[in-house]
Amino acid sequence: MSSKQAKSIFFSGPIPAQKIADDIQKHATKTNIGAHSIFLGQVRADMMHDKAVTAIEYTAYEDMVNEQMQTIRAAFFEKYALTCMHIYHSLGTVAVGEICLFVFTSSAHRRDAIDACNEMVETIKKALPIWGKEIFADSSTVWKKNNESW
Amino acid sequence: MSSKQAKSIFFSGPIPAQKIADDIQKHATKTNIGAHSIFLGQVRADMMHDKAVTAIEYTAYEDMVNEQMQTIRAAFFEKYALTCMHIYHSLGTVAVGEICLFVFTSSAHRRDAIDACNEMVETIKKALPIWGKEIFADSSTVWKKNNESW
Amino acid sequence: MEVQVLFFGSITDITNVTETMVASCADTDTLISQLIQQYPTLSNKKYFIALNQKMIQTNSPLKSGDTVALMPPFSGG
Amino acid sequence: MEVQVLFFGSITDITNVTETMVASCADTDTLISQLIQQYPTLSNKKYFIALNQKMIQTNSPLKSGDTVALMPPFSGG
Repeated sequence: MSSKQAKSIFFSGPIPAQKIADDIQKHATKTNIGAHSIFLGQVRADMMHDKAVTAIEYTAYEDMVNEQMQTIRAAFFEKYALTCMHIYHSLGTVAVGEICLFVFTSSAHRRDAIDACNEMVETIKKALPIWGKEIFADSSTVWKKNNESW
Repeated sequence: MSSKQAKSIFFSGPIPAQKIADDIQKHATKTNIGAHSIFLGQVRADMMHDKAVTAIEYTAYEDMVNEQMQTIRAAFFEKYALTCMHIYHSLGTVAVGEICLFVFTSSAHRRDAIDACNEMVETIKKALPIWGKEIFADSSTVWKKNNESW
Repeated sequence: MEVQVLFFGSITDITNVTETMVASCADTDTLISQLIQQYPTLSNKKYFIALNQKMIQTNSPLKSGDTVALMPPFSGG
Repeated sequence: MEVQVLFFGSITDITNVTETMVASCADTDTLISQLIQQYPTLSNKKYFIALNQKMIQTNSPLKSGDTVALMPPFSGG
Protein backbone atom coordinates (compact mmCIF):
# COMPACT_ATOMS: atom_id res chain seq x y z
CA MET A 1 0.00 0.00 0.00
CA SER A 2 1.56 3.23 -1.15
CA SER A 3 0.79 5.10 2.06
CA LYS A 4 2.86 2.59 4.03
CA GLN A 5 5.92 2.69 1.78
CA ALA A 6 9.26 3.65 3.26
CA LYS A 7 10.72 6.99 2.27
CA SER A 8 13.02 9.58 3.82
CA ILE A 9 11.50 11.70 6.57
CA PHE A 10 14.05 14.45 5.98
CA PHE A 11 13.15 17.84 4.59
CA SER A 12 15.77 20.41 3.64
CA GLY A 13 15.31 23.55 5.76
CA PRO A 14 12.07 24.76 7.36
CA ILE A 15 8.76 23.06 6.53
CA PRO A 16 6.46 25.64 4.85
CA ALA A 17 2.87 26.07 6.11
CA GLN A 18 1.85 25.70 2.47
CA LYS A 19 3.20 22.13 2.39
CA ILE A 20 0.99 21.30 5.38
CA ALA A 21 -2.07 22.71 3.58
CA ASP A 22 -1.21 20.79 0.41
CA ASP A 23 -0.78 17.55 2.34
CA ILE A 24 -4.12 18.03 4.12
CA GLN A 25 -5.84 18.79 0.80
CA LYS A 26 -4.50 15.57 -0.74
CA HIS A 27 -6.51 13.58 1.81
CA ALA A 28 -9.87 14.98 0.67
CA THR A 29 -10.20 12.04 -1.73
CA LYS A 30 -9.72 9.47 1.05
CA THR A 31 -13.33 9.30 2.16
CA ASN A 32 -12.71 6.64 4.81
CA ILE A 33 -10.83 9.23 6.89
CA GLY A 34 -12.73 10.86 9.76
CA ALA A 35 -9.87 12.35 11.77
CA HIS A 36 -6.48 13.93 11.21
CA SER A 37 -4.01 14.63 13.99
CA ILE A 38 -1.10 16.97 13.31
CA PHE A 39 1.88 17.90 15.45
CA LEU A 40 4.18 20.74 14.47
CA GLY A 41 7.47 21.57 16.15
CA GLN A 42 8.41 25.25 15.89
CA VAL A 43 11.84 26.68 16.74
CA ARG A 44 11.54 28.69 19.95
CA ALA A 45 13.57 31.80 20.85
CA ASP A 46 14.84 30.22 24.06
CA MET A 47 17.08 32.34 26.25
CA MET A 48 20.40 31.02 27.50
CA HIS A 49 22.72 33.26 29.53
CA ASP A 50 20.86 36.37 28.28
CA LYS A 51 21.22 35.36 24.65
CA ALA A 52 18.29 34.28 22.49
CA VAL A 53 18.32 31.35 20.09
CA THR A 54 17.96 32.59 16.51
CA ALA A 55 17.98 29.23 14.71
CA ILE A 56 18.59 25.51 15.12
CA GLU A 57 20.83 23.57 12.75
CA TYR A 58 19.78 19.94 12.42
CA THR A 59 21.96 17.00 11.46
CA ALA A 60 21.12 13.32 11.50
CA TYR A 61 22.40 9.84 10.84
CA GLU A 62 20.07 9.80 7.86
CA ASP A 63 20.51 6.21 6.67
CA MET A 64 19.97 4.86 10.15
CA VAL A 65 16.87 7.01 10.73
CA ASN A 66 15.31 5.93 7.46
CA GLU A 67 16.02 2.28 8.24
CA GLN A 68 14.60 2.66 11.77
CA MET A 69 11.53 4.35 10.38
CA GLN A 70 10.62 1.31 8.29
CA THR A 71 10.34 -0.78 11.47
CA ILE A 72 8.63 2.00 13.42
CA ARG A 73 6.07 2.63 10.66
CA ALA A 74 5.22 -1.06 10.47
CA ALA A 75 4.78 -1.21 14.25
CA PHE A 76 2.50 1.85 14.21
CA PHE A 77 0.30 0.47 11.41
CA GLU A 78 0.11 -2.77 13.43
CA LYS A 79 -0.82 -0.99 16.66
CA TYR A 80 -3.17 1.72 15.32
CA ALA A 81 -5.91 1.60 12.67
CA LEU A 82 -4.30 4.30 10.54
CA THR A 83 -5.26 5.29 7.04
CA CYS A 84 -1.94 7.02 6.59
CA MET A 85 0.99 8.59 8.42
CA HIS A 86 3.37 11.24 7.11
CA ILE A 87 6.45 12.47 8.95
CA TYR A 88 8.88 15.25 8.03
CA HIS A 89 11.88 16.46 10.02
CA SER A 90 14.03 19.35 8.90
CA LEU A 91 17.74 19.07 8.18
CA GLY A 92 19.97 22.15 8.04
CA THR A 93 19.10 25.54 9.46
CA VAL A 94 15.61 26.38 10.71
CA ALA A 95 15.10 29.92 12.05
CA VAL A 96 13.06 30.86 15.11
CA GLY A 97 9.32 30.78 14.32
CA GLU A 98 9.77 28.24 11.52
CA ILE A 99 8.51 24.64 11.53
CA CYS A 100 11.09 21.85 12.01
CA LEU A 101 8.84 18.82 12.58
CA PHE A 102 5.56 17.79 10.96
CA VAL A 103 3.78 14.62 12.06
CA PHE A 104 0.48 13.88 10.31
CA THR A 105 -1.69 10.84 11.08
CA SER A 106 -5.14 10.00 9.74
CA SER A 107 -7.74 7.40 10.69
CA ALA A 108 -11.46 6.62 10.51
CA HIS A 109 -11.99 7.37 14.22
CA ARG A 110 -10.11 9.98 16.20
CA ARG A 111 -8.38 7.89 18.90
CA ASP A 112 -6.11 6.09 16.43
CA ALA A 113 -4.90 9.28 14.72
CA ILE A 114 -4.45 11.17 18.01
CA ASP A 115 -2.69 8.38 19.92
CA ALA A 116 -0.42 7.50 16.99
CA CYS A 117 0.56 11.15 16.45
CA ASN A 118 1.35 11.58 20.12
CA GLU A 119 3.43 8.39 20.33
CA MET A 120 5.27 9.23 17.10
CA VAL A 121 6.37 12.63 18.43
CA GLU A 122 7.80 10.92 21.54
CA THR A 123 9.49 8.28 19.39
CA ILE A 124 11.11 10.88 17.13
CA LYS A 125 12.50 12.83 20.10
CA LYS A 126 13.75 9.79 22.02
CA ALA A 127 14.74 7.14 19.50
CA LEU A 128 15.95 8.79 16.30
CA PRO A 129 19.60 9.83 15.83
CA ILE A 130 18.95 13.48 15.05
CA TRP A 131 20.77 16.41 16.64
CA GLY A 132 19.98 20.08 16.94
CA LYS A 133 22.56 22.81 17.43
CA GLU A 134 21.16 26.05 18.80
CA ILE A 135 22.61 29.14 17.14
CA PHE A 136 22.62 32.52 18.89
CA ALA A 137 22.70 36.04 17.46
CA ASP A 138 26.44 36.35 18.14
CA SER A 139 27.03 33.11 16.15
CA SER A 140 27.90 31.12 19.28
CA THR A 141 26.30 27.67 19.43
CA VAL A 142 25.08 25.15 22.00
CA TRP A 143 24.07 21.57 21.29
CA LYS A 144 20.35 21.25 22.03
CA LYS A 145 19.31 18.87 24.80
CA ASN A 146 16.03 16.97 24.88
CA ASN A 147 14.98 16.42 28.48
CA GLU A 148 13.75 12.98 27.53
CA SER A 149 17.11 11.75 26.34
CA TRP A 150 19.23 10.09 29.07
CA MET B 1 -5.01 39.19 25.95
CA SER B 2 -6.30 39.06 22.39
CA SER B 3 -5.65 35.35 21.97
CA LYS B 4 -8.02 34.64 24.85
CA GLN B 5 -10.91 36.81 23.64
CA ALA B 6 -14.29 35.21 23.07
CA LYS B 7 -15.48 34.91 19.50
CA SER B 8 -17.74 32.61 17.55
CA ILE B 9 -16.32 29.18 16.75
CA PHE B 10 -18.67 28.76 13.79
CA PHE B 11 -17.52 28.67 10.20
CA SER B 12 -19.94 28.67 7.30
CA GLY B 13 -19.48 25.49 5.24
CA PRO B 14 -16.29 23.38 4.99
CA ILE B 15 -13.01 24.65 6.47
CA PRO B 16 -10.48 25.08 3.62
CA ALA B 17 -6.97 23.61 3.97
CA GLN B 18 -5.71 27.05 2.98
CA LYS B 19 -7.22 28.58 6.13
CA ILE B 20 -5.28 26.03 8.19
CA ALA B 21 -2.04 27.01 6.43
CA ASP B 22 -2.76 30.72 6.90
CA ASP B 23 -3.48 30.22 10.60
CA ILE B 24 -0.25 28.24 11.08
CA GLN B 25 1.74 30.91 9.23
CA LYS B 26 0.36 33.65 11.51
CA HIS B 27 2.08 31.97 14.46
CA ALA B 28 5.59 32.33 12.99
CA THR B 29 5.96 35.65 14.78
CA LYS B 30 5.16 34.13 18.17
CA THR B 31 8.65 32.98 19.01
CA ASN B 32 7.72 31.62 22.44
CA ILE B 33 5.83 28.79 20.72
CA GLY B 34 7.58 25.43 20.47
CA ALA B 35 4.68 23.13 19.67
CA HIS B 36 1.39 23.20 17.75
CA SER B 37 -1.22 20.48 18.01
CA ILE B 38 -3.97 20.34 15.40
CA PHE B 39 -7.04 18.15 15.16
CA LEU B 40 -9.13 18.05 12.00
CA GLY B 41 -12.48 16.32 11.66
CA GLN B 42 -13.22 15.18 8.10
CA VAL B 43 -16.64 13.99 6.86
CA ARG B 44 -16.46 10.24 6.27
CA ALA B 45 -18.40 8.30 3.61
CA ASP B 46 -19.96 6.02 6.21
CA MET B 47 -22.26 3.28 4.93
CA MET B 48 -25.71 2.79 6.39
CA HIS B 49 -28.06 0.15 4.92
CA ASP B 50 -25.94 0.02 1.74
CA LYS B 51 -26.11 3.78 1.24
CA ALA B 52 -23.08 6.05 1.62
CA VAL B 53 -23.10 9.39 3.40
CA THR B 54 -22.42 12.19 0.89
CA ALA B 55 -22.48 15.15 3.29
CA ILE B 56 -23.30 16.25 6.83
CA GLU B 57 -25.46 19.28 7.53
CA TYR B 58 -24.56 20.95 10.82
CA THR B 59 -26.83 23.09 12.99
CA ALA B 60 -26.16 24.45 16.47
CA TYR B 61 -27.55 26.48 19.31
CA GLU B 62 -25.04 29.13 18.35
CA ASP B 63 -25.56 31.63 21.18
CA MET B 64 -25.35 28.92 23.81
CA VAL B 65 -22.19 27.42 22.28
CA ASN B 66 -20.45 30.78 22.13
CA GLU B 67 -21.39 31.51 25.74
CA GLN B 68 -20.20 28.04 26.85
CA MET B 69 -16.95 28.53 24.97
CA GLN B 70 -16.04 31.60 27.04
CA THR B 71 -16.10 29.48 30.20
CA ILE B 72 -14.40 26.52 28.51
CA ARG B 73 -11.61 28.70 27.04
CA ALA B 74 -10.95 30.28 30.43
CA ALA B 75 -10.77 26.83 32.06
CA PHE B 76 -8.34 25.57 29.39
CA PHE B 77 -6.02 28.57 29.74
CA GLU B 78 -6.13 27.97 33.50
CA LYS B 79 -5.34 24.26 33.19
CA TYR B 80 -2.78 24.33 30.35
CA ALA B 81 0.14 26.69 29.63
CA LEU B 82 -1.17 27.64 26.20
CA THR B 83 0.07 30.45 24.01
CA CYS B 84 -3.14 30.35 22.00
CA MET B 85 -6.09 28.20 21.06
CA HIS B 86 -8.26 28.47 17.95
CA ILE B 87 -11.41 26.44 17.30
CA TYR B 88 -13.62 26.32 14.23
CA HIS B 89 -16.69 24.15 13.67
CA SER B 90 -18.62 24.16 10.41
CA LEU B 91 -22.28 25.10 10.14
CA GLY B 92 -24.34 24.14 7.09
CA THR B 93 -23.41 21.47 4.57
CA VAL B 94 -19.97 19.82 4.54
CA ALA B 95 -19.39 17.19 1.85
CA VAL B 96 -17.53 13.91 2.30
CA GLY B 97 -13.76 14.51 2.32
CA GLU B 98 -14.13 18.09 3.56
CA ILE B 99 -13.06 19.43 6.96
CA CYS B 100 -15.80 20.20 9.52
CA LEU B 101 -13.73 20.74 12.69
CA PHE B 102 -10.38 22.49 13.25
CA VAL B 103 -8.85 22.63 16.73
CA PHE B 104 -5.47 24.37 16.96
CA THR B 105 -3.51 24.74 20.22
CA SER B 106 0.00 26.14 20.72
CA SER B 107 2.39 26.15 23.66
CA ALA B 108 6.06 26.45 24.56
CA HIS B 109 6.36 22.72 25.35
CA ARG B 110 4.47 19.98 23.58
CA ARG B 111 2.45 18.40 26.41
CA ASP B 112 0.29 21.47 26.96
CA ALA B 113 -0.66 21.86 23.28
CA ILE B 114 -1.24 18.12 22.78
CA ASP B 115 -3.26 17.53 25.95
CA ALA B 116 -5.36 20.66 25.48
CA CYS B 117 -6.12 19.80 21.84
CA ASN B 118 -7.14 16.28 22.81
CA GLU B 119 -9.39 17.43 25.68
CA MET B 120 -10.95 20.17 23.53
CA VAL B 121 -11.99 17.66 20.84
CA GLU B 122 -13.70 15.54 23.50
CA THR B 123 -15.37 18.62 24.99
CA ILE B 124 -16.69 19.76 21.61
CA LYS B 125 -18.20 16.35 20.86
CA LYS B 126 -19.72 15.81 24.30
CA ALA B 127 -20.66 19.21 25.70
CA LEU B 128 -21.57 21.56 22.85
CA PRO B 129 -25.13 21.74 21.46
CA ILE B 130 -24.25 21.00 17.84
CA TRP B 131 -26.02 18.48 15.62
CA GLY B 132 -25.08 16.75 12.41
CA LYS B 133 -27.56 15.34 9.92
CA GLU B 134 -26.09 12.77 7.56
CA ILE B 135 -27.27 13.16 3.97
CA PHE B 136 -27.23 10.23 1.53
CA ALA B 137 -27.05 10.19 -2.27
CA ASP B 138 -30.81 9.60 -2.56
CA SER B 139 -31.41 12.71 -0.38
CA SER B 140 -32.59 10.66 2.59
CA THR B 141 -31.17 11.78 5.95
CA VAL B 142 -30.26 10.34 9.35
CA TRP B 143 -29.38 12.33 12.45
CA LYS B 144 -25.74 11.62 13.28
CA LYS B 145 -25.02 9.97 16.63
CA ASN B 146 -21.85 10.49 18.65
CA ASN B 147 -21.09 7.35 20.62
CA GLU B 148 -19.88 9.52 23.46
CA SER B 149 -23.19 11.30 23.97
CA TRP B 150 -25.46 9.67 26.62
CA MET C 1 -46.07 36.55 29.89
CA GLU C 2 -44.42 34.69 27.06
CA VAL C 3 -41.65 32.12 26.87
CA GLN C 4 -39.62 31.38 23.75
CA VAL C 5 -39.07 27.67 23.03
CA LEU C 6 -36.30 26.50 20.70
CA PHE C 7 -36.14 23.05 19.08
CA PHE C 8 -32.96 21.47 17.74
CA GLY C 9 -31.74 18.44 15.82
CA SER C 10 -34.12 15.48 15.59
CA ILE C 11 -36.67 17.30 17.78
CA THR C 12 -37.44 19.51 14.78
CA ASP C 13 -38.57 16.38 12.86
CA ILE C 14 -41.42 16.22 15.38
CA THR C 15 -42.23 19.93 15.74
CA ASN C 16 -41.55 20.97 12.13
CA VAL C 17 -40.62 24.37 13.53
CA THR C 18 -37.38 25.51 15.14
CA GLU C 19 -39.04 27.85 17.60
CA THR C 20 -42.41 28.76 19.11
CA MET C 21 -43.81 31.20 21.70
CA VAL C 22 -45.74 29.83 24.67
CA ALA C 23 -48.01 32.00 26.83
CA SER C 24 -48.48 31.61 30.59
CA CYS C 25 -46.39 28.75 31.89
CA ALA C 26 -45.39 28.52 35.56
CA ASP C 27 -42.38 26.27 35.21
CA THR C 28 -40.46 24.02 32.83
CA ASP C 29 -42.36 20.85 33.83
CA THR C 30 -45.63 22.53 32.91
CA LEU C 31 -44.13 23.76 29.66
CA ILE C 32 -42.95 20.26 28.70
CA SER C 33 -46.41 18.81 29.49
CA GLN C 34 -47.99 21.41 27.22
CA LEU C 35 -45.50 20.65 24.45
CA ILE C 36 -46.18 16.90 24.75
CA GLN C 37 -49.92 17.59 24.40
CA GLN C 38 -49.16 19.49 21.21
CA TYR C 39 -46.49 17.01 19.95
CA PRO C 40 -47.30 13.61 21.48
CA THR C 41 -44.21 11.82 20.04
CA LEU C 42 -42.01 14.17 22.09
CA SER C 43 -42.73 11.90 25.06
CA ASN C 44 -40.58 9.16 23.46
CA LYS C 45 -37.58 11.44 22.88
CA LYS C 46 -34.49 11.96 24.97
CA TYR C 47 -33.38 15.56 25.25
CA PHE C 48 -31.56 18.04 27.44
CA ILE C 49 -33.34 21.20 28.52
CA ALA C 50 -31.58 24.58 28.59
CA LEU C 51 -33.10 27.61 30.30
CA ASN C 52 -31.58 30.85 29.04
CA GLN C 53 -28.62 28.91 27.60
CA LYS C 54 -27.84 26.99 30.81
CA MET C 55 -28.57 23.29 31.14
CA ILE C 56 -31.12 22.48 33.85
CA GLN C 57 -31.70 19.09 35.48
CA THR C 58 -34.79 19.87 37.58
CA ASN C 59 -38.07 21.73 37.26
CA SER C 60 -37.42 25.49 37.12
CA PRO C 61 -39.79 28.48 37.40
CA LEU C 62 -40.30 30.53 34.22
CA LYS C 63 -40.73 34.25 33.81
CA SER C 64 -41.64 36.35 30.81
CA GLY C 65 -38.82 36.62 28.29
CA ASP C 66 -37.18 33.32 29.23
CA THR C 67 -35.86 31.03 26.51
CA VAL C 68 -36.17 27.26 26.85
CA ALA C 69 -34.39 24.92 24.44
CA LEU C 70 -35.07 21.23 23.83
CA MET C 71 -31.82 19.64 22.70
CA PRO C 72 -31.44 15.98 21.68
CA PRO C 73 -28.04 14.28 22.26
CA PHE C 74 -25.24 16.32 20.68
CA SER C 75 -23.46 15.12 17.57
CA GLY C 76 -20.99 17.83 16.65
CA GLY C 77 -17.47 17.21 15.36
CA MET D 1 40.48 -4.81 6.95
CA GLU D 2 38.98 -1.38 7.43
CA VAL D 3 36.11 -0.05 9.52
CA GLN D 4 34.29 3.22 8.86
CA VAL D 5 33.66 5.34 11.94
CA LEU D 6 31.01 8.10 11.93
CA PHE D 7 30.81 10.94 14.47
CA PHE D 8 27.66 12.94 15.19
CA GLY D 9 26.46 15.95 17.17
CA SER D 10 28.71 17.20 19.95
CA ILE D 11 31.18 14.36 19.30
CA THR D 12 32.25 16.22 16.16
CA ASP D 13 33.37 19.14 18.37
CA ILE D 14 36.04 16.74 19.69
CA THR D 15 36.97 14.93 16.50
CA ASN D 16 36.62 17.87 14.08
CA VAL D 17 35.74 15.30 11.43
CA THR D 18 32.44 13.54 10.78
CA GLU D 19 34.05 10.29 9.67
CA THR D 20 37.30 8.38 9.67
CA MET D 21 38.59 4.99 8.52
CA VAL D 22 40.23 2.66 11.05
CA ALA D 23 42.43 -0.28 10.06
CA SER D 24 42.57 -3.61 11.90
CA CYS D 25 40.29 -3.56 14.87
CA ALA D 26 39.01 -6.80 16.43
CA ASP D 27 35.95 -5.46 18.17
CA THR D 28 34.12 -2.30 19.22
CA ASP D 29 35.79 -2.07 22.64
CA THR D 30 39.19 -2.05 20.95
CA LEU D 31 37.98 0.55 18.47
CA ILE D 32 36.73 2.84 21.23
CA SER D 33 40.06 2.52 23.10
CA GLN D 34 41.92 3.51 19.95
CA LEU D 35 39.60 6.49 19.41
CA ILE D 36 40.10 7.62 23.02
CA GLN D 37 43.87 7.49 22.51
CA GLN D 38 43.43 9.73 19.47
CA TYR D 39 40.79 11.98 21.07
CA PRO D 40 41.33 11.85 24.87
CA THR D 41 38.26 14.03 25.74
CA LEU D 42 36.03 11.35 24.21
CA SER D 43 36.43 9.46 27.48
CA ASN D 44 34.29 12.10 29.25
CA LYS D 45 31.45 11.90 26.71
CA LYS D 46 28.24 9.95 26.82
CA TYR D 47 27.28 8.33 23.55
CA PHE D 48 25.41 5.45 22.01
CA ILE D 49 27.22 3.12 19.63
CA ALA D 50 25.63 1.83 16.44
CA LEU D 51 27.14 -1.00 14.41
CA ASN D 52 25.87 -1.04 10.83
CA GLN D 53 22.95 1.22 11.86
CA LYS D 54 21.85 -0.96 14.80
CA MET D 55 22.38 0.14 18.38
CA ILE D 56 24.68 -2.15 20.37
CA GLN D 57 24.97 -2.38 24.15
CA THR D 58 27.92 -4.76 24.44
CA ASN D 59 31.30 -5.35 22.86
CA SER D 60 30.83 -6.66 19.31
CA PRO D 61 33.30 -8.20 16.82
CA LEU D 62 34.14 -6.11 13.76
CA LYS D 63 34.76 -7.20 10.18
CA SER D 64 35.98 -5.33 7.13
CA GLY D 65 33.37 -2.95 5.73
CA ASP D 66 31.53 -2.46 9.02
CA THR D 67 30.33 1.00 9.99
CA VAL D 68 30.46 2.15 13.61
CA ALA D 69 28.75 5.36 14.71
CA LEU D 70 29.31 7.36 17.92
CA MET D 71 26.09 9.17 18.72
CA PRO D 72 25.61 11.56 21.66
CA PRO D 73 22.11 11.87 23.21
CA PHE D 74 19.52 12.65 20.52
CA SER D 75 17.93 16.06 20.30
CA GLY D 76 15.65 15.97 17.28
CA GLY D 77 12.22 17.57 17.09
